[in-house]
Amino acid sequence: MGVDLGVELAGLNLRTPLILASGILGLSGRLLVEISRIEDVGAVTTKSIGLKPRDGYPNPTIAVLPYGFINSMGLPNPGVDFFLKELDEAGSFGSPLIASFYGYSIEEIAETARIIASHPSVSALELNVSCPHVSGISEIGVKPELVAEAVSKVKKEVGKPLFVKLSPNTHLIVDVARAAAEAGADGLTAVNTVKAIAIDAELCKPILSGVYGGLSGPALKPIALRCVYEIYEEVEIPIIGCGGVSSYLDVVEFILAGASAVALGSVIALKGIMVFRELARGLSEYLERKGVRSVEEIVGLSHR
Amino acid sequence: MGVDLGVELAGLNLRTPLILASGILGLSGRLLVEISRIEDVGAVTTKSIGLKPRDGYPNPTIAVLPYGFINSMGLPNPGVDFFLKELDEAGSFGSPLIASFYGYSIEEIAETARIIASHPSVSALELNVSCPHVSGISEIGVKPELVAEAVSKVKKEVGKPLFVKLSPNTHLIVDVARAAAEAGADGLTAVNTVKAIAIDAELCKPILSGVYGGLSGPALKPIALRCVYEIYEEVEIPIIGCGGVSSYLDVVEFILAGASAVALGSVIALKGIMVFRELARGLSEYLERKGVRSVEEIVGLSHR
Amino acid sequence: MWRRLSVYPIDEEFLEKHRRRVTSIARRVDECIDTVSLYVPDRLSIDSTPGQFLMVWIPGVDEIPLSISYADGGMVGVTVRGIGEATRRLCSFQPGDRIGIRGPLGRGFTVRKGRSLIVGGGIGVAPLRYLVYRLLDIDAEVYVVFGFSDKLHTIFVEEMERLSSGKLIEFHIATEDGSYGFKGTAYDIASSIIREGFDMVYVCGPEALIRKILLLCVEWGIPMEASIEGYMKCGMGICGSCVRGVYRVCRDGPVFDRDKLMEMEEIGLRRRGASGIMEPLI
Amino acid sequence: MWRRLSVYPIDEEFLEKHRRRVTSIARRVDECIDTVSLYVPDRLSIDSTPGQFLMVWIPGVDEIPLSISYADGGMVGVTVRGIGEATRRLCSFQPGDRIGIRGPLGRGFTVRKGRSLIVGGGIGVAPLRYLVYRLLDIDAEVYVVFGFSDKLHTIFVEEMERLSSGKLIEFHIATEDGSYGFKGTAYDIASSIIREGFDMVYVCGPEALIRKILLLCVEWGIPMEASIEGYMKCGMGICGSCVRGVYRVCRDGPVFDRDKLMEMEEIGLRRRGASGIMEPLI
Ligand SMILES: Cc1cc2nc3c(=O)[nH]c(=O)nc-3n(C[C@H](O)[C@H](O)[C@H](O)COP(=O)(O)OP(=O)(O)OC[C@H]3O[C@@H](n4cnc5c(N)ncnc54)[C@H](O)[C@@H]3O)c2cc1C
Ligand SMILES: Cc1cc2nc3c(=O)[nH]c(=O)nc-3n(C[C@H](O)[C@H](O)[C@H](O)COP(=O)(O)OP(=O)(O)OC[C@H]3O[C@@H](n4cnc5c(N)ncnc54)[C@H](O)[C@@H]3O)c2cc1C
Ligand SMILES: Cc1cc2nc3c(=O)[nH]c(=O)nc-3n(C[C@H](O)[C@H](O)[C@H](O)COP(=O)(O)O)c2cc1C
Ligand SMILES: Cc1cc2nc3c(=O)[nH]c(=O)nc-3n(C[C@H](O)[C@H](O)[C@H](O)COP(=O)(O)O)c2cc1C
Ligand code: FES
Ligand code: FES
Repeated sequence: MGVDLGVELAGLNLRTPLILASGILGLSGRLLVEISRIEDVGAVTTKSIGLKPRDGYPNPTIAVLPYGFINSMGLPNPGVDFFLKELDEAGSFGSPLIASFYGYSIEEIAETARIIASHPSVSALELNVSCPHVSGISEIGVKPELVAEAVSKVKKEVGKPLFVKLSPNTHLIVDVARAAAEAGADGLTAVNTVKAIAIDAELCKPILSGVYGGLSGPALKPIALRCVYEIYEEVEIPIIGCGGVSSYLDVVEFILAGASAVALGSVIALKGIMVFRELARGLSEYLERKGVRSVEEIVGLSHR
Repeated sequence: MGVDLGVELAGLNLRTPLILASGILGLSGRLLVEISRIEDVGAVTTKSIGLKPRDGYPNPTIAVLPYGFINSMGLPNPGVDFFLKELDEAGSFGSPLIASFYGYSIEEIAETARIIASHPSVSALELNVSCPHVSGISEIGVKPELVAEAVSKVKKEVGKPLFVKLSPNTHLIVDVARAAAEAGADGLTAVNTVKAIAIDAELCKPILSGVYGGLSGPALKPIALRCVYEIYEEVEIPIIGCGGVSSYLDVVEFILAGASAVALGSVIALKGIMVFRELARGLSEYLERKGVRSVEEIVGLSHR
Repeated sequence: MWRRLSVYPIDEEFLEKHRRRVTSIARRVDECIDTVSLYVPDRLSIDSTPGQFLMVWIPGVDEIPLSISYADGGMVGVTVRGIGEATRRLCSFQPGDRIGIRGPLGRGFTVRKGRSLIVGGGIGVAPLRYLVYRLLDIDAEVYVVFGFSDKLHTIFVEEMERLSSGKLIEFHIATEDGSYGFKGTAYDIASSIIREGFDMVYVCGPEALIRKILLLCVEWGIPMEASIEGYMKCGMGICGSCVRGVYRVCRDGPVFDRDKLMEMEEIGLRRRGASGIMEPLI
Repeated sequence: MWRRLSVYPIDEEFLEKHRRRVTSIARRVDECIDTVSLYVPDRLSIDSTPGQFLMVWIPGVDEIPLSISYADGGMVGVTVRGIGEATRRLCSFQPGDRIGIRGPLGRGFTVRKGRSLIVGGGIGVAPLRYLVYRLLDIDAEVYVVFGFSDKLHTIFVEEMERLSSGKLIEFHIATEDGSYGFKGTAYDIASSIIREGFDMVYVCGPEALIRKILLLCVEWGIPMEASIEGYMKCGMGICGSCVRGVYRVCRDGPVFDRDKLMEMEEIGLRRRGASGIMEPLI
């Protein structure tokens, strides 16, 4: 019953094109394993991991709007060393594990990649150069030449597929995407959050302790969809669409725009982890209704 | 009853800090005059006018989302010559008229500015270098040096206050703002729409005939607010906040972020032109509640 | 609760009306050599008023305003004359072909009991056909005058004649070349019967016709409403493209009363085109 | 209609709970040398369950989770022990000072009739005080055991003694140094009376205490629930910061039953800090 949702993504075999986005429940190895085993989960992504631990910003780190969230977590993470130990004890994954990571310099990026990729549980890497609220990260992500350099350095040391997670905060997104692809990236994740703030009119103060945060959720969707569409026009490597997916129709739209898979974040706060099931079912029924036999058949279809 | 809402904005005296945004009902001289005479309207802005007439894109030119619009009008406008005739017959304005204009080159920008500014009804100019869906426009707006050149050329020829309307689609927004200010701009309008698309999952096609459009409305607000906040930190000239204002609280937030005035667009589709009254009343009551005697007292207050 | 939180004016009706509903044509009727009625299932149009319009999306081509010419039993109909790219493409559409619709939009006619005179010219009869049925629903006394260029371009005439022979309406028809009915224009007939006294005159058609009836109604002091056109883009009252006088045709109209039509000072004379430039209508 | 359109799961309750409500402190009560109860007016907390918490924003400082220790008549109360920057600042707050709150969040205790044993240690008594009242509302049989380090750090003891002398609850108190009540710990008392048979044991306090009671209840086969802590950031179940075992304390907890607490394998032993690194609890 329904269409098989399996996709091949930069060499990874996914049961469904639905991926857990980075930073969403991705700190605990055990929980990641648990989620990776849910039938409708195609892959899971870790929180972005750095060379050293980071506490992130003091609270408040998130603001809720009727049409999305603004988060300013500040990349809290236990650092590579602890995280690998966490993975050691986590058990075996039911679907591919994509390890998200970051670094403040090309060297640090390469070193972090090498360490994380060495873990057998890690199927692929995702380079986060697009976090809008930690300085030193997104500055790299808006410079095509720096991203290219980082990608080729990482690819020289690491055999596993590498995705680059792009920032929607720059007019150069397609240039960055192209530079990453030409430097050897295996795929792109589009997009991270849009830089935003929230102000409390009663206190006359910014709400988030980091002041700036990243907008996710439905408000981001039309922007993220544009980014995927734009990149698909110019770049050949596969794209993981991300931003505001809340229903199976959003999933369909991202795939039609050119995404080979789709990552879910904010929606999980509202619908819970079982949203994977709902979206998989909706997508499968959609494909059946359209008489399509695989997800791949409709990737980028809106460009034709 | 209530606090007087008058503000001084780059030499213009506004009864209220509430401005009709560019592209909103701003094609008809008679209608602009009518709106400018409404008690709570601080100023009105014209549709962006170019040297030559433009039909804009074929329909569909707008997509409605639950949290905003994506428009891809394609800058339809009758061109300067016709527009000045329109103003000749329009009657006299009840509040300042800001003429929005654009050009595909520095020369064209300067020439268009000179012609429009010559009309006695025009109180100030707003240079649109930020329309995300017409090629040749936003390309200028992401280059600080080009914007600086355009501004100084215009200021050399035109005595009236000049605002530059900024794009949120670039990581260089503060640089562009600074360049504009240093080149002599009298104020900044932040922001224009964010580049976005909408896809119809049934037809598997982009909805807008121009494919790309600009996201406005509530979804844009946290981004626009961030832009104003960011610019206010670095640049001294006054800012007109714009993007998703729907309630008096939004107005307050923009002012706290650093806006000296606020422009209204999409909300007019939902609340009608009488929204000016609602927001003015709300703002005035807020100031009274806070024991503040003028709008100016709270401009940028969230930075302290 | 949501409203309080969102501080955004969530007008559910607005949002639902403006979401494009992609739907398949259920029925097609050729009305005359260049005019076709198309029917699609639609729930929202059940509550429409005659004079309201739909924005009809012809994918890959254009999205154009078309008056509702029929709405009943969950079906909505439009009647389109092929005069340019979009309308001709639409006239070629067959059952099963897909269009997108937004609406019903704008303000329609005041449907009121009494002696009403309906005057239509050419494709302008589209909204008036729907109006006739709604007036009959409330037992109004309905006089219908339709005018066309010639017999080959007549629309809804059989239908009106059927209503007329059933004594439901009084129906007059004129063609300019006399090939059917009275030789002359709808104005000629209307101006001759208007002195019989009417509570309301409804008009749609070429603006020259609207203008003449308008001046006549002003002269005779008869309440009058007309559906007029403006160049529609957003269809929701923000872009300003459709403005005539100080009114937005898409939101404040397309139906306006006598006083507003007079106030516009431009009916029958000029109208903005796609760029906003005012173009002469004759 | 909105839901159908938006295709976004608008959970009004979720949204309203997570919007920060800035409000002024209405009442402050000093509970002991380092602990203060603060009361603010709040409509949403009327429907809270004991064990649920608020995220309390101390502007310019931090936002921290605090259990609801009181909710009645449109007022909600939290009881906070000053142990670090945020809690000390909060302890210095006076009526009129402003805080922001989100909540009530998480899953609270199962409020059920029967013989219940409530065991609290230190500041852990905060949610238990609210629980006592809710259990009394449904006429449960309530045994309360509180333990503190010494007399200077006792909280809600007078209040419990009043309930006890009114025969509403049976109350036991221990201090480690014997300066008030029984000399020993809450565990000592609880373990001695637990054999009397209870339908439910509720615990909150230091994790060492929770662990010991947990093992005891497993041994005796008694249903048990405890409110535990995790490092809270988002408070809405997406950031993963508060996860213990495979559960989110903010959303799946902070109250968990015996089986889940056992499954976590870490209660009383270790917990993640701000960075996500697992830190030993002793
Ligand atoms: C409220 C309203 C109701 C209408 N109802 C009907 C109807 O029931 N049946 C019918 O056949 N026609 C109706 N029209 C007219 C119809 O919209 C135009 O004939 C159609 O848009 C022409 O498109 P085209 O591509 O075929 O022609 P084009 O060659 O593009 O243009 C032909 C004429 O149509 C005008 N036009 C083009 N696009 C638009 C637009 N978006 N908005 C307004 N005018 C436009 C042009 O200015 C020109 O005058 C109505 C118009 C309005 C404003
Ligand atoms: C569900 C829950 C309910 C709680 N209820 C109460 C209560 O009713 N009364 C009370 O006094 N305390 C309560 N706490 C504990 C309280 O949140 C911490 O004491 C407080 O956060 C410490 O902040 P600080 O800045 O004063 O101390 P710090 O010096 O910053 O830290 C002291 C300790 O508190 C922990 N802590 C700091 N921030 C957080 C955070 N955001 N989330 C969780 N732990 C944190 C640290 O890890 C450390 O162990 C509760 C905690 C949780 C998780
Ligand atoms: C709380 C939170 C934490 C996040 N942390 C990360 C992160 O560590 N690394 C990263 O690349 N993206 C992170 N993101 C961004 C998401 O992965 C995703 O790109 C973004 O939220 C848009 O998707 P959504 O709208 O489905 O949430 C985070 C998002 C949220 C809401
Ligand atoms: C239909 C429409 C047309 C617009 N046309 C213009 C324009 O011509 N020039 C311009 O600078 N901005 C234009 N804008 C952008 C608005 O002026 C404003 O910057 C944007 O809509 C954000 O504000 P809002 O969220 O209040 O609508 C247009 C916006 C809309 C919705
Ligand atoms: S069509 Fe845009 S205002 Fe009427
Ligand atoms: S605090 Fe973020 S998941 Fe619990």
